Amino acid sequence: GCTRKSENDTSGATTRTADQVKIALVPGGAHPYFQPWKTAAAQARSELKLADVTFNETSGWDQTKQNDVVRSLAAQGYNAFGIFGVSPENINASFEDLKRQGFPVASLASCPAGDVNKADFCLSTDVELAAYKAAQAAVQAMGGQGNLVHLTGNKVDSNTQRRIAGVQKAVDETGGKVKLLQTVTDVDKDLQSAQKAVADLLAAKGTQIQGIVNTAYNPAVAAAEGVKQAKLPIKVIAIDDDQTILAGIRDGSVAGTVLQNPVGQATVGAYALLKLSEGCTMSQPGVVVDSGSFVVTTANVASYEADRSAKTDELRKAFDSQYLRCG
Amino acid sequence: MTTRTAAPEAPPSATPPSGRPARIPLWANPRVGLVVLLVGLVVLFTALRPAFLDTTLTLVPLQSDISVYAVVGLAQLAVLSLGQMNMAVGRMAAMSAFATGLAYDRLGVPLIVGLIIGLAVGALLGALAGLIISRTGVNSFVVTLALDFALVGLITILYTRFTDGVAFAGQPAGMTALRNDTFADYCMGEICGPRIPLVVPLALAAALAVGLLFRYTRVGREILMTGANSRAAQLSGIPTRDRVVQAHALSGLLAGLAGFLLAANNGAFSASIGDQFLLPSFLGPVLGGTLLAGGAVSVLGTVLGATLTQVIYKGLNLLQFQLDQLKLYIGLVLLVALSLDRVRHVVAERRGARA
Amino acid sequence: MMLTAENLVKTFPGVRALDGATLRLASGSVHALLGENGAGKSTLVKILTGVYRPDGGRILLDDTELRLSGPLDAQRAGIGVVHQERNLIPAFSVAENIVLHHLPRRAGLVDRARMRTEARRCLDLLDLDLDPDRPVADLSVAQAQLVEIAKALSVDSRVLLLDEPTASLTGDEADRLYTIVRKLRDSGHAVVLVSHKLEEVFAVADTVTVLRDGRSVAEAEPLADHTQDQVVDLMVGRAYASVRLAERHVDPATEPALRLRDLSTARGHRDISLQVRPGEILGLYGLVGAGRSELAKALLGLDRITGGTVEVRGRPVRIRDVGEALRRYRIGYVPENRKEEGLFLEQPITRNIGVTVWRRLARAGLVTERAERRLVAEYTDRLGIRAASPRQLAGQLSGGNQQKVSLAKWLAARCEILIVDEPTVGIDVRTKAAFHQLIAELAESGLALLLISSDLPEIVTLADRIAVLNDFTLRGELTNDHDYGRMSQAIIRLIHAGPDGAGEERAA
Amino acid sequence: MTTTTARPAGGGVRLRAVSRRPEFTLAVLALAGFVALAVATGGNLLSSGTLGAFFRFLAVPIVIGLAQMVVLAIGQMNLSVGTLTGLCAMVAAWLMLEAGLPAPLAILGALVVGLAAGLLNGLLVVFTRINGFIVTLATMTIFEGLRYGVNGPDTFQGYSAGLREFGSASLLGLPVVFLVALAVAGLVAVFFARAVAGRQLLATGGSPFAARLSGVSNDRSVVVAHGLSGLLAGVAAVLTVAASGSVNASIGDDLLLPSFAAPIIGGVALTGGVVSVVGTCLAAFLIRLVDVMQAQFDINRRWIDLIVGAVVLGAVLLGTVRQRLLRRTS
Ligand SMILES: Nc1ncnc2c1ncn2[C@@H]1O[C@H](COP(=O)(O)OP(=O)(O)OP(=O)(O)O)[C@@H](O)[C@H]1O
Ligand SMILES: Nc1ncnc2c1ncn2[C@@H]1O[C@H](COP(=O)(O)OP(=O)(O)OP(=O)(O)O)[C@@H](O)[C@H]1O
Ligand SMILES: [Mg+2]
Ligand SMILES: [Mg+2]
Repeated sequence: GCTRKSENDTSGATTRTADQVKIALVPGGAHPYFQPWKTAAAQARSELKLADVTFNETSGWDQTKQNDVVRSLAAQGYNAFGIFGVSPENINASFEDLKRQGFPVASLASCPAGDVNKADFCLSTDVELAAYKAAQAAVQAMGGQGNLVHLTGNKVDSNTQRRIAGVQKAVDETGGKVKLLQTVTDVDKDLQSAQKAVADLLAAKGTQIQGIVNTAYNPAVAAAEGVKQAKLPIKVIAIDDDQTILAGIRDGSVAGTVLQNPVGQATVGAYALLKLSEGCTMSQPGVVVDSGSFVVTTANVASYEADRSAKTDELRKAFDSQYLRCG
Repeated sequence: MTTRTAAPEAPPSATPPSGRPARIPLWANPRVGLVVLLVGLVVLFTALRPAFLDTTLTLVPLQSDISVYAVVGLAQLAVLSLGQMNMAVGRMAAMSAFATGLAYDRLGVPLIVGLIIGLAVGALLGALAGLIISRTGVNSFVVTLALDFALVGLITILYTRFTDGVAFAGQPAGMTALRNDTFADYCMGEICGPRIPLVVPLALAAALAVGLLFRYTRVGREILMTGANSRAAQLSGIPTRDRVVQAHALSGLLAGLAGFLLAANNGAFSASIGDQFLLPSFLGPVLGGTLLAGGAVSVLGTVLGATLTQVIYKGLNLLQFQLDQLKLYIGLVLLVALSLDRVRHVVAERRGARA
Repeated sequence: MMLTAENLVKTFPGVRALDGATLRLASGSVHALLGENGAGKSTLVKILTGVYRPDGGRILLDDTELRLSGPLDAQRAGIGVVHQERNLIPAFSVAENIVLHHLPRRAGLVDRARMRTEARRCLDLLDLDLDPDRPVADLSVAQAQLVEIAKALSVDSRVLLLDEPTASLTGDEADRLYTIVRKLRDSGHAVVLVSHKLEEVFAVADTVTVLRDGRSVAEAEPLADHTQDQVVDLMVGRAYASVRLAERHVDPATEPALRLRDLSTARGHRDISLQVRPGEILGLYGLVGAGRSELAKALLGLDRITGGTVEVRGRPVRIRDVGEALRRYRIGYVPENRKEEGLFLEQPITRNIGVTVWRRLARAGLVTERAERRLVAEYTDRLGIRAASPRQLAGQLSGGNQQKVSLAKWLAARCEILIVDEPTVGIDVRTKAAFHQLIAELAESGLALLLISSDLPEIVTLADRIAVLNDFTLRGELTNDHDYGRMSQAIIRLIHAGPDGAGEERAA
Repeated sequence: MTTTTARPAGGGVRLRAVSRRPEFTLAVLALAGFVALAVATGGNLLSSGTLGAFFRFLAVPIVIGLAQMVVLAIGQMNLSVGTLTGLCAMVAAWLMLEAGLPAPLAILGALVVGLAAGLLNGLLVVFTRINGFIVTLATMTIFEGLRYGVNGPDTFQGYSAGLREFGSASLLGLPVVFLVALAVAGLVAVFFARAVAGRQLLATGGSPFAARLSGVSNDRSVVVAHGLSGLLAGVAAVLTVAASGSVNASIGDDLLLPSFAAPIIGGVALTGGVVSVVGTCLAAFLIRLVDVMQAQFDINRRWIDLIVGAVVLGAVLLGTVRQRLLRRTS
């Protein structure tokens, strides 16, 4: 009869030395958020004396394409992967593929949906916490009362759901003083839709709104610009530290922003991937690690980078002492 | 009675009035041109990146991808036969995948039953488009574009309602095998199969069935005749409206199959299935020599066209181009491939004229 | 002025359309260009008007060589043309269509006033009372044809080429056109007339060139030197002999195969009663636009029937579509417009004929090419369809052979009742005769035939009885005694008599 | 209902002729929709802020609809309008920020890029004889690559203050960008109604064979149509840059479907030969109404997609049914 070959071909983790390790950092597509990965990658390569670290953003926000990109990289000899999964729902399958071939895999900047992470570890912003902090910052900027609007991305994305929950939590904590007037989803696809949505929103309810909290990039840019143009006294909390947003904070049109830690994700991720290649194992496979989030306002716009480097160092230590088991 | 008429016509001469060559020369066959181009590209990519011939990491996934996009191309081909378009192929695939996922999630049906349910949903959606087109006479482009819009909304609404996010968490038994295994994993005693992914036969079967349909069955031939000249078809006793509905239903069904194959390849029934189907759905058939005018299709050409696009994509990926260059080169290579066919055509016509 | 085309050669993929054709035109004469279908007449016309570039030969205008790189060059050289194909933009107005090739402009914009004046002038030449602002899409076929002619006249031309200009005109309209042609000749124009209607040709033309297989077999000979028969001999390349169509006898008591009782349709037909028996040909005559094709289409379920009944072999029926007409009632329809309605031009002959019989050919649901080719061979033999191979595309066939293919699919489907609509429009004399014989044979073999035709000689030749339709009403029915003079007069009288007068003309 | 075909002179007849045009249905729908929304929002729609936002974001949809329409006029399609708009916008911003050119030159640059890209599309169609749909599918990918190549994923911001002022300025309560779009629409209308080149384009679309026999160069029409389409995409890009204040490589991604929706709802036939500038503008207006409704009533965007799909289909069906009824009664 016909039999299935037994599942014995899971290559046991081959150990490699640093000069054999080629790390690929694969974001979900082109996005400003990932740009720091490029320099972080180059830096990790020289600091850790790795064979190569590459950055490939050609996935185009399509899981099929990303799988293809990852496989092509593997065929090219890359043997450790840090991946931002395009679709958190089926990225675990891709992680398993890579694991089966004996490659260490990190889920960077986003964790798979559900409670299971099939990558070795996930190093990502705790998006719910970040959104919570952002909303808190907004509440504070609004003087603790008024109407808040939340602008965010793809509604049917588990991360968006987490962000909505985070904002809701912060609003609930005000005990009704701040009302979440509206949550506008699906405005992150392209800048112009975001601009249009913000203009329409401000036109419809501008005078009732005291604060806008953004948890996606395009709406953040659009809201900062839109509020400035409409000359409304609305406090905008943006996301990330794109030049346009930092400029906004400096000129006061943006009340604050919530930073994530892309550099930390890339450098610490690369470090851990190297350790795994050298033979370390995860003490808790699939562990989810928060890479940190930081509220930046005019007060600390000059100094936030220090906090972030501190967090990165702390993360690396935590991996050494806590998450990795070497030896 | 007498009437002034000319002599009865001479018996039909065996020799044609014009010496038209009965067969097109082999080199002028568009499929042959495609194969040559394909081989050339494979040689080029292999020379630049030997990893192109890596079985596990390149060739096996390449076969899976070709399977998906060949079926996507066939889904478009089914309506190109009519001279119409299906702008909603991707969304029909997504709806079909949703149905399969839902059937498993709620009823726990086995894989094959889920597949059948999915295909039925795809076919129904296609039939709906066909019905609107044939009853109202509104252009297929408009109808399917509008349907696409409506379905984008509907799909996400449905996924939000029936799942936690954009995908069904569970997977029917067999999905993982379909995704990961090749026939090499199945052995009869010592003899194992070739390194061909399990999804390939599904796509091959679809291609064969579509080829058979258009070549040998009455319905398929009548669809083509409707595409060639709908008025003449109607006046020849073909129920043209039914044929339009059937061709669109077939398109929906094949879109559903493509969605299923993609879900198997990607590992989940999710809302994003089919997002990227539209462009490849046209490239496969058009590169394969199927015109947008209707009345003629090439199934083999479509499979070759899909293969060509996937090989291009894979090769460029291996060359590790950055996003801007990647897009640029894909567009350029496609333009060249399309123009080559045109050059071949012109040369063939010149030669034919001189013959 | 002399326009000369010498030794023109033109090859299409697989077809040598012109193979050393020569045409000499002198001003002040009407020149007939004759030939069988596919002889190359239209190709010659298109080369002279810059639509095609010749592969060989040259064109001289008064001894200087003329190089035409496009239709505009020909217009500048003073050559106006009415092509065989319709050539108007439906959405544009009459005026704009007429002057499209030289839109009067002012600062890059169309000067509408001048456009209208110019169009008016051309329409007046034809005594045509048409609103220049009407969209062409609203015109009848005949009106559109007249606009085409006005358009040709709008070119300030010394040469006018008319490729079958009267194919869709009534006798009156054709007469009016020929009056203008004569006027143009008298004012020094050279006019080329391509037509299959030899009576008309002989009535207006002075000289004749005959093309056969792309070669001129007679060059600019005075037409007066020839009889019609001689010209036909030249066209065909063989001695001409007349044939007799066998006499047919149909028992009047036979049950009609098809019978209409007081039929009214949504298109406007009122109370039409007709019947055809097996073995009989009923001619349905009328002027263009009389509603005959519409009647046939209503019968086939393509238009709504609002009153009366259709009976097939004695039983009242309701036909929904052509498929049902064919399969349940064995009725077939050969449409008048073969290129648009009868054929699949881009498909091989096999499929064009096989389309009606796949259901029968299918074994286990599959139709093999072999079975199809066998069946098609049977009918290509029987009808004498000349083709390079059964795989040849229908669009590559000559007009006559195309028409035969269009007919063959219904014979293959074993029809018992056949409606044939204008079967010989644009078909040369020889093929036409062959066609007539074929139709007569079909009747003899027991088919019931309804022959729709605007060609009086044709209908008098073939029909057993002739029904006359005008303005969507039946004006009467005559028994055909095959005497052309008497029948034609009777028919014309029926058409011009009001509906009231119809009763007394109705023959038993 | 009377169905006389006689034409007594007088305003009544002209009124009826107008009411029979397909645009009339749209005008009535647009007006009704606007009034209904104004009432439903308790007049908020008519406040100057809302009205300003409404018309400012109507400018680009109108121009982009026209960019598609000119190609539909010859029976082809231009799938690259959206990405081309994005490319032109990025080029304009790049010229100001990186090349340091003044705004007028940057605007000119964007228009030139649009025109050149459009001409390229047209020439490719003419020389390869490949269907325009397929050619623009390929060039769309190329423009996408170029658009990304200008500045990667990052956003351009803070370019010419004058241009941004122009983008947010109003004249008589209407945004200047909208007035520019209307002026462009007027020019396109005149082009098709009166210009010789425009008429020739429509002749090609209506019947390429007949047009050729009348001395119209179909190849030239194809190049002109695609070139004009590219130029209009350039105009849309300039309006985007002016009105939005910041642009990045995602600009244009939301334009492809609306570019078809506006002319198609507006009554432009896909087979070519028929255009309707008024219809296209009205259709863009209708779609914008749906947008604003979404913002005013906080409707889930997914429902909006569903609604827009249904509206497109409904409007087209209504148009067909109406035309059929009119034909029957006349
Ligand atoms: N565009 C074309 N492509 C291929 N073959 C063509 C083309 N035009 C004409 N032919 C072929 O050239 C030959 C001459 O055609 P042409 O139209 O000149 O004949 P004709 O004398 O005008 O016939 P008819 O009396 O039927 O109008 C025919 O065999 C025809 O099939
Ligand atoms: N598709 C159509 N739409 C609207 N009117 C039509 C259409 N086809 C024909 N007509 C009109 O219907 C009337 C009758 O048409 P038709 O020309 O078929 O009559 P006929 O007696 O068959 O004449 P013939 O066959 O000689 O042309 C004409 O006035 C014609 O203009
Ligand atoms: Mg001819
Ligand atoms: Mg008729």
